[in-house]
Amino acid sequence: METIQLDVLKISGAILLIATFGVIARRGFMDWLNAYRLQSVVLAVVTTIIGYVTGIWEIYIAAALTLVIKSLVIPKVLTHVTKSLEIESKTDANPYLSLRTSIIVSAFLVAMSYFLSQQIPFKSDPVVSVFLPVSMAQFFLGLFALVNRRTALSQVVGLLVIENGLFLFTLVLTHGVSLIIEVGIFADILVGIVISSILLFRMSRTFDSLDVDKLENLRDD
Amino acid sequence: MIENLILFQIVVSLFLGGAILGLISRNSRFARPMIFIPSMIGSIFTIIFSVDVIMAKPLSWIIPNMLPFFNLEIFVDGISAFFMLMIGIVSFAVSLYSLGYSKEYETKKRISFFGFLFNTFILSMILVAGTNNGFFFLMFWELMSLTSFFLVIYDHDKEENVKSGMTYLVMTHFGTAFIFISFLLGYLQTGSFSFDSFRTSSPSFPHLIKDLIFVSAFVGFGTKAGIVPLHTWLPKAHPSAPSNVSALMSAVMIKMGIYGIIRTVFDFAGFGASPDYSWWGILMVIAGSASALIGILYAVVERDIKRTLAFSSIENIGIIILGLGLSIVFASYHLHALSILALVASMYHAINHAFFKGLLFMGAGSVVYATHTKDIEKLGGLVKQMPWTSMLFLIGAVSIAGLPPFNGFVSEWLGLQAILSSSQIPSTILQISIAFASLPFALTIGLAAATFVRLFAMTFLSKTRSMHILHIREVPRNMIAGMAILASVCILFGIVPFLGISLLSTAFHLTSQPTSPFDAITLKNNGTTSFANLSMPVVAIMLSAVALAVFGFIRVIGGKTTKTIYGTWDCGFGKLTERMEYTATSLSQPIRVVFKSLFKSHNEINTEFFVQTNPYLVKTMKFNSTTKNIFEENLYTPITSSTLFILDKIRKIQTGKINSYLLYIMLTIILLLIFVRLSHV
Amino acid sequence: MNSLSSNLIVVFLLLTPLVGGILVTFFRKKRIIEIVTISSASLVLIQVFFILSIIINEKTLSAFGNAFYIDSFGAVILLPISIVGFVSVLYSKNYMGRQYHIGLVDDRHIVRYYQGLSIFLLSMLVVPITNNLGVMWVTVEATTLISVLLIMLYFKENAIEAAWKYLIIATVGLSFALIGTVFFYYANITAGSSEDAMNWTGMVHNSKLFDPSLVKIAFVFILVGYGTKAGLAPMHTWLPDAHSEAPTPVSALLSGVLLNCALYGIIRFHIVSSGTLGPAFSNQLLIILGVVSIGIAAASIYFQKDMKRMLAYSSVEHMGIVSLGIGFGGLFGIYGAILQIINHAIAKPLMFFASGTVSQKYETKVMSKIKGIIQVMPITGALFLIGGFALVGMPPFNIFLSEFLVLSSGFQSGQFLVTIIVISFLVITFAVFLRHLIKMTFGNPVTEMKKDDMGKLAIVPMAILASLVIIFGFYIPEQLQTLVHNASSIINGGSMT
Amino acid sequence: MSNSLEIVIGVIQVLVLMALSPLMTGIMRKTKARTQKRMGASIFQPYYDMAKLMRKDEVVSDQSSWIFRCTPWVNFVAIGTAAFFIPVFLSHSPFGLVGDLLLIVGLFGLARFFTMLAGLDTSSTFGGIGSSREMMISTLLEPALFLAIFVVALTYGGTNLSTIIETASNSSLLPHPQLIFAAIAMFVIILGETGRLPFGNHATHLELTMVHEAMVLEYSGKSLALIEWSQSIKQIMLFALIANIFVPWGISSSISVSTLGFGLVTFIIKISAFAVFVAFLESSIAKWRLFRVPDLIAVAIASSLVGLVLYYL
Repeated sequence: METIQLDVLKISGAILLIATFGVIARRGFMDWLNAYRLQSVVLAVVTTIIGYVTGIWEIYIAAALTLVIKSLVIPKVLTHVTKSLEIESKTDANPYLSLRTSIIVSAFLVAMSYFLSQQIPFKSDPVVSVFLPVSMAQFFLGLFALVNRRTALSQVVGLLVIENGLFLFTLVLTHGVSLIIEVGIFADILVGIVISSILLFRMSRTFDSLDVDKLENLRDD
Repeated sequence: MIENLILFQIVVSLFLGGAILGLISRNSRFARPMIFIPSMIGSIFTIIFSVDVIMAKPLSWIIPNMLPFFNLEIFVDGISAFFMLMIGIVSFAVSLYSLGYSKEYETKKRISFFGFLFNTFILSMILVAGTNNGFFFLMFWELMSLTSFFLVIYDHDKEENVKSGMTYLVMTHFGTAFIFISFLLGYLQTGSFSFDSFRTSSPSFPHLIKDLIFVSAFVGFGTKAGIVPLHTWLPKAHPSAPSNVSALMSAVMIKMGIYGIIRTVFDFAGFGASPDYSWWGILMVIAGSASALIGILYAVVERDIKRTLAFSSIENIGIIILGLGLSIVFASYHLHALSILALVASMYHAINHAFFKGLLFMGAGSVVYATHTKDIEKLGGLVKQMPWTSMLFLIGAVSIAGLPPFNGFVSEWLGLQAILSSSQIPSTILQISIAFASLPFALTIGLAAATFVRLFAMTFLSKTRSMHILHIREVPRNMIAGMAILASVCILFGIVPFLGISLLSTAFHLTSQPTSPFDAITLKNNGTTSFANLSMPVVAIMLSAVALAVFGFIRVIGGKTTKTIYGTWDCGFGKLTERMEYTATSLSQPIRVVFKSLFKSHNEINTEFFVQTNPYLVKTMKFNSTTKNIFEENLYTPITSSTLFILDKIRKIQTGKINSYLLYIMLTIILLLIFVRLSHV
Repeated sequence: MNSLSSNLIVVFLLLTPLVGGILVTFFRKKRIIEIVTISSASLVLIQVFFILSIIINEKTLSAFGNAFYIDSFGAVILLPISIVGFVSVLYSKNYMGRQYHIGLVDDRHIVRYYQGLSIFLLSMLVVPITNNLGVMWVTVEATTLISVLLIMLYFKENAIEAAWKYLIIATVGLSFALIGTVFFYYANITAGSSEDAMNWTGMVHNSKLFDPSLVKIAFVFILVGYGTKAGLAPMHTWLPDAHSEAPTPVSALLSGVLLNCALYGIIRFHIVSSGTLGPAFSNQLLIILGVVSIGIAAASIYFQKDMKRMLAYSSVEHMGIVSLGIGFGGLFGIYGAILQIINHAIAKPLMFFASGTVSQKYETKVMSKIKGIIQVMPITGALFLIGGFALVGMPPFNIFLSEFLVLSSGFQSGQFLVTIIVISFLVITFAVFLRHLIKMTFGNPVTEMKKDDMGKLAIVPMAILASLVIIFGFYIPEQLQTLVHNASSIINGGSMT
Repeated sequence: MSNSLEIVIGVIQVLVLMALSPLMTGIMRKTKARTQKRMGASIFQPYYDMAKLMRKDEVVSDQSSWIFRCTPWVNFVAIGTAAFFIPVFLSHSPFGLVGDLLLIVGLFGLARFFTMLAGLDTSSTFGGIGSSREMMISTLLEPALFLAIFVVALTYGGTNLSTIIETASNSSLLPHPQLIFAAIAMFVIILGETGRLPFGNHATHLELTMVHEAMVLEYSGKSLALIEWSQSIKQIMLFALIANIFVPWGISSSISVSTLGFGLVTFIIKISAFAVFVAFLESSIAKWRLFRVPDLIAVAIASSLVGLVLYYL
């Protein structure tokens, strides 16, 4: 393929990565959600690009789904949930690592995911070679967010970021051939979000806080 | 061949039947006969079966396809049959005894389950002796432990019983792990768990493997046998169990450990007659003499009648192991005759111990049955109320003290001769060290006598030390009958050693066979002169002859005189009360002082004065003397506490923080990825 | 077996619990609901036995083209699902009934509970019979979600906490599994496979052509992913919480069956990766995780205060043993591992049921407050002991055989040090586990209680399981032997010595 | 033919021992009296005492049981039977085929066992003291005795006494240095077994010094006579043992009147000399504290161990 496409791919990949970093860097739930929404939009765009590049029509569907579900439905649901539980601790109490450190760590993670994807034979498929590391990075960053953050809400968002990474990953490697599975994953995630929002609701009822530090009754020491 | 297969099946089915009958008896009035009659008949058939095997042919029987990979192989040769005979005789006596003894469980409504366990326990021991496959051996072995565990904690309303049962279970499982390892090593060499393959190919094992197999088996079976320092479960479990059970356990079950050791050494570990293997024997000699001495030293200061017996079991096991070790040493130096002598000594002591220890535990059981106390400080004077029990107990005590003309003497005589013969080992260092090993052995014999004088005297003689046992009665007839059987066997094996020795030499296929009951056990020097002789029948005759003679003589000289019954000489002080008698503790006090380093005995005296300033008018004086078990303190406690410390550190990872949990996952994946990158598999 | 009938078999198998779940939603009467669910569960049991008989005769059964594919290994997993499913439903009647009577749950909960149970059963049934690994992943994820719902059935604080941890950790873990799956798929594609690239059969078929380095990475992801769900340490952290806080029948299902499903996933991929790299690679990883699991379980059991938590840790231990057995490999190892899966699936629910009854009787799960079970509830106490001794691998109960096989294979494969370590761990586990057990079973109850075994329906399921535990101790039917043997030959890559 | 003759002689030997035993006691008492500047009773006094006791009525403690009553008989029977195995003036005896040194030890043990029981049976505190002390001393003596026997048996090729004595009488004392140590050990043991000073003191009845006397304190009449007699038989047996093993001169190895007569005479001389020696020793030392006794026994053990090592090296 000609170089413009490749550059476009690269650039979009970079933007996506930046968006992800944005999610990591932001504080406070609402900022998070916006960052996530932004990321999802970028993701949708990327998906369409990939669809264009590979010329497989299912991918457009996937892109559409992404746009609808992730950048509209899920944020709606979450905002609704947070609205309904009138508690002030929507801004994240300070995470375990300071912003500086967490940025450094996430840089390491990105490096790792690039290193990891080095070991995989691509058969010179530009889509894979560009987006595999990006998706892995997204994945690990989401995981890191989960490890690092203290409130349940932010963990949900971390989960969502992970899911984005997964989505991209599957898309890139499978070229959307197995749409059933894509759909299945979507469905799972949706249900997961619903359940977690129910849980959030209950949690705020019983513990009147969404601090996961409150969830330490079950331990062994 | 066929007929002894049928016999074996009869045995198994009888005990199974007893177990099931026990369960369905539902504590009814007929529960006891329903339980113990089958076990008695089963025991009789066991005796018949084992004798048949010893005299005629070994039995081998295979049931395939019950489980994948493993067939249930039964193989009963002379050695197994010898131990089965032991089981049969003892369990017959004990079952008879239990008919009366277990009445109290009937009242407690627990008899039916007891019967189930009792029968299963005996059956499992028989099967352990008869199994020929590693897997099933372990299965029956553990079944034996499990049933005996439940029997030990049978009075589970008492907290300490459950505790000691727990100790027993854990220790024996620890032992089983070692046995398992030794089987695994054999499996590694042969690719099969069948004992036949072990037998056939064990001589070609590499030497290191042989040593490993031996050591792990020795530790494993030694735990069951109660070799110091793996003995700690024994003095806990035996007192907790009902006395008929402790009789079975102490008389027979711990012998299964001996059986395992014999099997391993002579069958699986590929023992070869070369000095390379002599260290096995040395190890056993050391372990044996240590067990003997330490066991009896704890026995002599013990207050609990059953725990005393338990400690003395440790002692006797030590003696048995010592004999085995000697026989191995001799064999490794090609001294065939001597190794036979040592083996006979050890096995003879094994079967003797089965008899008199069973007898003694049943006697102790009768005492507990009558008085409901195990503390000899509270007993005494029972000889008047329980003449039969005391008589039989005395026979047991004299036999276990190794005094002629009872069976204990014969086996210890043989043992001592075996030690003396160590002078023929062509290695000075071994000669001297074994000679030194005789020192603890002799000391043990002395202490054993002391222990049982003390036990018998404190339990049965002089004034009773507590009022509540004044009005007790002799135990029921069938209990006495049960004890009488074993007592008579003790005397028989003492006066006619020919029985035991010829039995042994047929069972173990030993070359030298005694021919007639009356010719003496003779050990010859390499020259013609006789090294030592013993002919117990003649000794018995001489004893009775002398008795008659002296009786007649005294009568002739002294003529008729009268006996006056009068109070004991009290220095004109007044009535002697039971509080002035010598107590068990004070009786053994000199020994406690001599060996104080072992007991860590700690005395405290607190005195009250009438006038605090005046130290001459003493109102009350309390003396309290305690001895500790140094093994628990210096060996077991540190091990357990350090283990728990480590465990405590490990389990701290369950912090309750979800973040840390997620972090674990993240780290795991990263580490594994690095690991994969680095390792080139 | 022609395709139509096999399709029908699968359809019926999957429809039965689904219909049951739907019916439950319609008539909302407790009585009827219970009957419906029990009957559907028993139907499932019967069908599974039917399928097993087919598998024993003709090895495999595939339906809807190749979408569903049952071989001996799948069947071996199917068996415990159906059995445990049945007994759990049976037990639920009594258990939930009592919760209902003391007012812990109301009708809405009952309905939700039984719906959840049926769907849970359904989703677990799909796992071993589907051929498409993607679908397998989806269903495993689905089990997570449903079981979360079941755990947070009644909103106690601890239940919510457990559910949350379970949800987050399991989802994250499974996302790893998805990555692994996709990697394998990609490997299959790059190996030039055609349309059924996601199918296990396809993967195994051309696993020889896969790219080794890719497969290595992929398997690590699979191991961590499904390992999280299977409760292999150190990803097991959610397990004690979830299993201890769920309603007892659900705990039984989670611990006895769900873990197996996750392990099933790992083993499937293990087969593929052995096809590519030879067994050595995945074996060492499995051994590592196995040993760590056993060790951590041994350490944690001693300090437990909560009965069900202790049982959960013992599940971690047994999963460790299974993965150890697979890792050791060889006939004994794999056979032992599969047998261990079945045996554990029988013994653990027994233990959970017993503990459930006990905790209902004593109104606590705190072990220090429970004493003298054998006096208060003789039958339950006896069953409790049987289960406990089975779990610590005491003969003549079933788990002894499987552990024996696994450890033997350890020596066979030359892993002496590992085996010795594991044996010592097992001894420790034995001691600490039984310590709790004996303390609870014997002694005298703290407060005076009337002697009562909590009703027949509490006893029957336990009795069924206990009899299985004892029988499998010294007799395994021929058919099951052949089945397990075939399954282990599948795992060993077709070749079985 | 000769065999039955031998049996007859064996029986005669036993009778000789039994007859001579009180004499030894008498000789020792006399010697002690003389060393203490007393006249002392005649050396035949023990015979008179015994005859008197036999005719006396008994007083039996009301606490005691059949154990107490049968103990004197058991004592005598055990020790009397043991006497059959001791060569007195004929080196080999047919009874050598029946039992050996270890059997003798065993029979002594039997006697002691019952004596201790009897001491405790009367519920008298003296009995308790006696039994408890006897318990300790005998226990500690056991290994010493066995080691001494060990050395002798190895040197002379057997525990069979006939073998021992024959070999001994054919060899001189000189080539066996280990025997000297064995002899020392044996001597200490004999002091202990017979309850002589410094272990115990026959002369007094103070609870500080009594060991054996304390156990038999309750006995009177026939029983006392039996006990005293069997004690003295035991004593003379031990003397005979040490004399014939370590100083085997003059013991006859063939059955002819002259040699046998010579043997008998030398035997009497030997043991009387030994008795006098022991008596002298006894009157020259004091009773030791009970807990110093183990030191003495340790000396015995040590010396026989040295003997053992000497034998092997």
